[in-house]
Amino acid sequence: MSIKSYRDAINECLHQEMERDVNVVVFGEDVVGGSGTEGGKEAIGGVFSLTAGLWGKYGDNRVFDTPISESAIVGAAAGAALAGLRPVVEIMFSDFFGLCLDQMYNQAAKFNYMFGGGAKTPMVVRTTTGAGMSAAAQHSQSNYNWVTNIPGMKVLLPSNPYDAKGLLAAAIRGEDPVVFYENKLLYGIKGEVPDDTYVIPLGKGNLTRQGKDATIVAFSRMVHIANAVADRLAADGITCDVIDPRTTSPLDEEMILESVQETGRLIVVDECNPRCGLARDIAGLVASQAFEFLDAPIKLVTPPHTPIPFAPNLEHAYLPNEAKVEAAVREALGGR
Amino acid sequence: MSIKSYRDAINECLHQEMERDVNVVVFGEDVVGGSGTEGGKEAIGGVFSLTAGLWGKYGDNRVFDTPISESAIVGAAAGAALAGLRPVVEIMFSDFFGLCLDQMYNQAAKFNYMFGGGAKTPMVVRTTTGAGMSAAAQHSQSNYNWVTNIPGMKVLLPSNPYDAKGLLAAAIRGEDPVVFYENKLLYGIKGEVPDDTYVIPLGKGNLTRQGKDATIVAFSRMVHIANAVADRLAADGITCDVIDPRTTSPLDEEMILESVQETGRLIVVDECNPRCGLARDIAGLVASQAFEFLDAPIKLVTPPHTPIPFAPNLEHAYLPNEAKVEAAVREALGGR
Amino acid sequence: MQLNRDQLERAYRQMKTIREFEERLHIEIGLGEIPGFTHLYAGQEACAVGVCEALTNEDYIVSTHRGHGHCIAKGCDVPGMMKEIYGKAGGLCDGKGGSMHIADLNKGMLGANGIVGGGPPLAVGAAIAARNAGNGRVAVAFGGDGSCNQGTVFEAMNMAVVLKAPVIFVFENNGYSEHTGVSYAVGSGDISARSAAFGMPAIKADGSDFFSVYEATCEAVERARNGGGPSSLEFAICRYYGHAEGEPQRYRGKGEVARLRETMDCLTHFRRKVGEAQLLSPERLDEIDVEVLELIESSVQGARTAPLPPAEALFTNVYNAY
Amino acid sequence: MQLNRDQLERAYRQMKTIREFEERLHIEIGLGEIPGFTHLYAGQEACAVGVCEALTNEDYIVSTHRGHGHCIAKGCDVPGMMKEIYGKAGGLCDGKGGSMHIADLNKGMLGANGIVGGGPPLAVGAAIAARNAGNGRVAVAFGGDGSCNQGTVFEAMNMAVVLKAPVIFVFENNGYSEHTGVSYAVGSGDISARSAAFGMPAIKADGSDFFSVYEATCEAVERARNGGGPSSLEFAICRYYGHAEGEPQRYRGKGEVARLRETMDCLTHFRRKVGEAQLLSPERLDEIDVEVLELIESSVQGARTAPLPPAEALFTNVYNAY
Ligand SMILES: Cc1ncc(C[n+]2csc(CCOP(=O)(O)OP(=O)(O)O)c2C)c(N)n1
Ligand SMILES: Cc1ncc(C[n+]2csc(CCOP(=O)(O)OP(=O)(O)O)c2C)c(N)n1
Ligand SMILES: [Mg+2]
Ligand SMILES: [Mg+2]
Repeated sequence: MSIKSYRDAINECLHQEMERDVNVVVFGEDVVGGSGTEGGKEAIGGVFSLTAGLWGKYGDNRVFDTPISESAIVGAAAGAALAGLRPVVEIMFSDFFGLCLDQMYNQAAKFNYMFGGGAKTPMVVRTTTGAGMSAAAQHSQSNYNWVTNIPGMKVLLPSNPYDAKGLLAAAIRGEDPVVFYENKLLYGIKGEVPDDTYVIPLGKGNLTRQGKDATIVAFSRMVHIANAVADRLAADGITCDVIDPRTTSPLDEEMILESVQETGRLIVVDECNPRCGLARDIAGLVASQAFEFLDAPIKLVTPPHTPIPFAPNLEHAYLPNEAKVEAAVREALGGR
Repeated sequence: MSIKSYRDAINECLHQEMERDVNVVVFGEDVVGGSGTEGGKEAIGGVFSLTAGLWGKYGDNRVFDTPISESAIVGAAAGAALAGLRPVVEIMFSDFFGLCLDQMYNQAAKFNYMFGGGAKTPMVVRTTTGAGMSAAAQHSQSNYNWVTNIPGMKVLLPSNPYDAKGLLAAAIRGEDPVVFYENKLLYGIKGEVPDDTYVIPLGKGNLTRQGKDATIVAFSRMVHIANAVADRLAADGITCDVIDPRTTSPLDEEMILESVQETGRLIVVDECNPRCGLARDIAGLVASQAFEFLDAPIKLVTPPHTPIPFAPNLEHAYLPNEAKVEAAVREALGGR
Repeated sequence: MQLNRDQLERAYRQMKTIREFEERLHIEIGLGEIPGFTHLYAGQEACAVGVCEALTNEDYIVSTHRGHGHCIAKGCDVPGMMKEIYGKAGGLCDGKGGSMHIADLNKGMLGANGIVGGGPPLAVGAAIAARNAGNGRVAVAFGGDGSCNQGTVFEAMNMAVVLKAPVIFVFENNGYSEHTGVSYAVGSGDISARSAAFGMPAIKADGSDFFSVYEATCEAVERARNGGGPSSLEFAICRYYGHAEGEPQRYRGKGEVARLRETMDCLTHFRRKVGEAQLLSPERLDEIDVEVLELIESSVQGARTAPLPPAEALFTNVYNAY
Repeated sequence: MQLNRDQLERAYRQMKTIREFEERLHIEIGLGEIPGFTHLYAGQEACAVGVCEALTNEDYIVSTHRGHGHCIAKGCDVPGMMKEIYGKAGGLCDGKGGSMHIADLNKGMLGANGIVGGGPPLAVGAAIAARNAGNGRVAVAFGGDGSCNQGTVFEAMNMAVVLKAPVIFVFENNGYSEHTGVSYAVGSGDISARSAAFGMPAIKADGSDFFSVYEATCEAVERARNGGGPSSLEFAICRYYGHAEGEPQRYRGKGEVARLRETMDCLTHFRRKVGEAQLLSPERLDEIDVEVLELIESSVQGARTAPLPPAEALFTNVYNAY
């Protein structure tokens, strides 16, 4: 056990899984970096450095750069998975999914069903998500709701280094296609991470705070906001369950429903745009399956129905933050 | 006023709008049909015959076939719209959006925002939606939830010939990008449609049945199921509001919330897969904004979280139907 | 690349099986027996069979919406295919895929595909797996003339070149993508030249001649197996039926199909060639014809009488593990 | 195609403005003044300016993530650009777009684009609008060597040929897509040959020479205006800074950038050429240099002191009408 960053936890996981299983391969744009240059390969080691060192250890066949061809990257992953590999590919920003979603939506996610079983498609699409870096409208989006909607896809949203390593390992060792959303703003955060490999089962949420007055469900970076608010409210004598579902598909419905049964109040904090996003998804789940336990309107904290503005002050206003979440919790508690 | 099919209402609208405004152009795969063949152009007139007769009247520059290049089709529409045209393009099946969503998501929908205003992108992507034809997993899907999620896109789901014509006209005359989802199973249904042009404002729902015991919100073909159930229940003395929102973005939230305030019960019927689909979206809306009026758990009738099977008996089991909706309404009413 | 008697018989049997399978489906669809959209392969048999005869059972193919021929040529079970297309239990995909998604992973048949251009990226991936395993397998991506305008196909070709992946891109140029002519939709009109511009050898051949197809494919397969990377093959062929069943084909020339059947038929060509070269006797071929017809008949009967998929099949196979 | 004195001065002024704009941004970014991701165009000026000098104000361009140069060359307001990149009120996009989405529709500049390959389909559409209006306008799609592997770009090229749309595809080949070399990522290595295979004329020229760029573009523009359809232009050029600011460029050769600045600089070339031909005096060019530096300085001061966008700007411009 030692303190590692979210970035390093992911990188370590990739190293260990490649070491463990020769069928694990990594490819994508600039995951090696320097291919075809004078500086030479691994001159850079991945745009966000998540894949650093892999090529040096595992070589050309198992770690390689691709042209800028998102459809072919995801499609090649799906085909390679059908043929026995366990590809872990990188789509630099999930904002680019509009170019390559078909290979997840109509291909990888459906093989097993369309073919009547027997099709294993163990592939992981690693990608980045989230606003807060002034990366503007096309490099900041949260679209895990789309992929969550697709039967057959598993969707992972690690919020901390420990989860990042354990969820990624589970994804790589599973038999289903997975999208693994890395929050760009979390790359630098640190936490305890075992040096050995371990697996976090998919579909098991994490109760990061325990309380009795309200349930806060939060995803990815929003978990940190929710935790901070819960801690602050605790000082005021208001205690909350904070649930980090960790995976949106499969979803730990049980943990959410059980918590709401205890607290009677639900606040969902999510970075997707509001319509058909995760906040309303969770609200719909609870309003249909635990309605009788609810004591107050469900509160949803999301960005507004707008693209993501560039100017930092506007982006700040766009994003959920502690003040907004705290206000929502207090409102759910009738203004306490 | 005369009786027209949904198909003919759309075709008539296209003819009238092209007549009205020289900037309206129509293109897509096989929208003329027969380009580059011995049989000659318009030998066919659109795969589902929606564009029949347009080329003959408006000629090569305004009505043309394209190669199989969904990204370029939608992108060309967006670029043409920025440059003054009003393109109405066809993507044969919305199942293909995974190939071309980028041009809606990152381009057309965001121009006006990213450019700080002044960008008009009047374009309509006509496409088909819906299961029930044994068209299997890749030609039957409902993904309007994805597009509803995108700020800047308007999303239209006509459920009858009258709405089809009026909504399409509104889309063509507006200044924003629109996706117009035609339900394949509705092409043949008939209804009263004025011969003259008219516009249905976007964001205004249609109360297709009036009642006091429950509110049923249903989309596209599901509206017919909801109406049939409402009629049947009325014979038993149970009356329902049935709301056809007609457009999912903008959404007539007011109509839904007001109805629930009266009835206290909500059933949503939708053909999207359940996670992050429209059913949970509407449920989330109501559970957060009209919670205090709800007298019972919200009931959601959707397909299961599976791809769409080919075999007709399985596809039938997959789809919402009258029996499932009736059961949901009765459950919402506590078993009445 | 010399074909022995067994191979020739197999090739003929497969071509004939495809033909009769499709001719029979044409009738069954007319009778309303088959649900959904069906795209018939009749007329193009020499292409599927010529290509697959150059492959082993272990090699991979990815197919298109027009996939029955590729399936049969790759050795898929014919009665199982028929059940699948009827949407019945015991079908190749338990009735859950249907004509557009028919597949048999055990035969290296990675699926028909309802998405034009969906397959080629998959083939690149399968080829990478083969390259890494060093098992000498190759992956064939079938596609039509229309598919060659889809961005995914270009991406796949470029990526295959970059990665020196053992992929063979086969373009079956039947002159039409749905109701649009190839001369309209393909800028430059030359599919092979487009492939070549990505940096791979590109060959054109007569797709109605089994032997030309086979030879061109052997060359590409050998190159791929030897680490020489991808190739592109373009075969000129003819489609006998409409794009999908039920489509009136008004875009075709007067008498075009009759003329093609008369002059370009791959089965007729094959019979003439093996007859002239005295490789197979007409009597033997006639025997095969009879056997094929029996197989088709029994497959149809089997499909008709097969039970529907069980209700719980709706919920299975979504994930391998949840 | 003879350039008069005014044109030459404008060309030099624009190239110099781009250069100084980017050199200054490099410094400002280092100081932490600029939010977000910024891709500098320094080194490639002759390409943007050579192309845009062949266009009118009414013609369209679509740009890339590396869009400042294209903006300036198309005549966008420099202080407004600077404010935009600083994320300030009064920016070209009111601070809502930033470097990657900078645009000015009134100048026919349809936007920088954060999506590699996002622009070319838009250019095809703008060209169709021009074709239909019969206004003789053309649309230029700028792209890099890396973008030429994106499926959307191939689709756009094919569609432009099919529709005979007046589009010019400009590939600025600076040898790198992010940290990957062109020789690795582009199968065949020959971007122009790939364009040509779609059935359009494709020309290569030295992108560091304003005059070569201008001439090649004039030819393509003339063809497009006269109904001759699309063309492809590939310009070899050099990027002086990292892919995005803050990136250490370890993939570049030792001393590569210094050598390029020394030997391939477009401003130096231009000065030498117009000097040798006695078209513009060094003194006049020096005057322009001073004016440009003043403009950049005042633009930076203007951007620094400009107010933030008002809070309500978050909610505006999502739709034209709801
Ligand atoms: C992405 C996508 N676009 C459009 C279609 C509709 N479609 C199915 S087949 C086809 C034509 C394909 O033509 P070609 O590649 O020549 O194959 P052929 O039908 O001639 O075998 C089209 C447009 C589709 N299935 N997928
Ligand atoms: C669809 C997409 N994929 C990847 C990226 C990340 N990215 C931004 S620029 C770039 C390289 C582009 O190279 P090139 O086209 O040569 O342009 P240059 O940067 O050299 O100007 C990449 C991979 C992106 N923005 N969009
Ligand atoms: Mg074809
Ligand atoms: Mg480059």
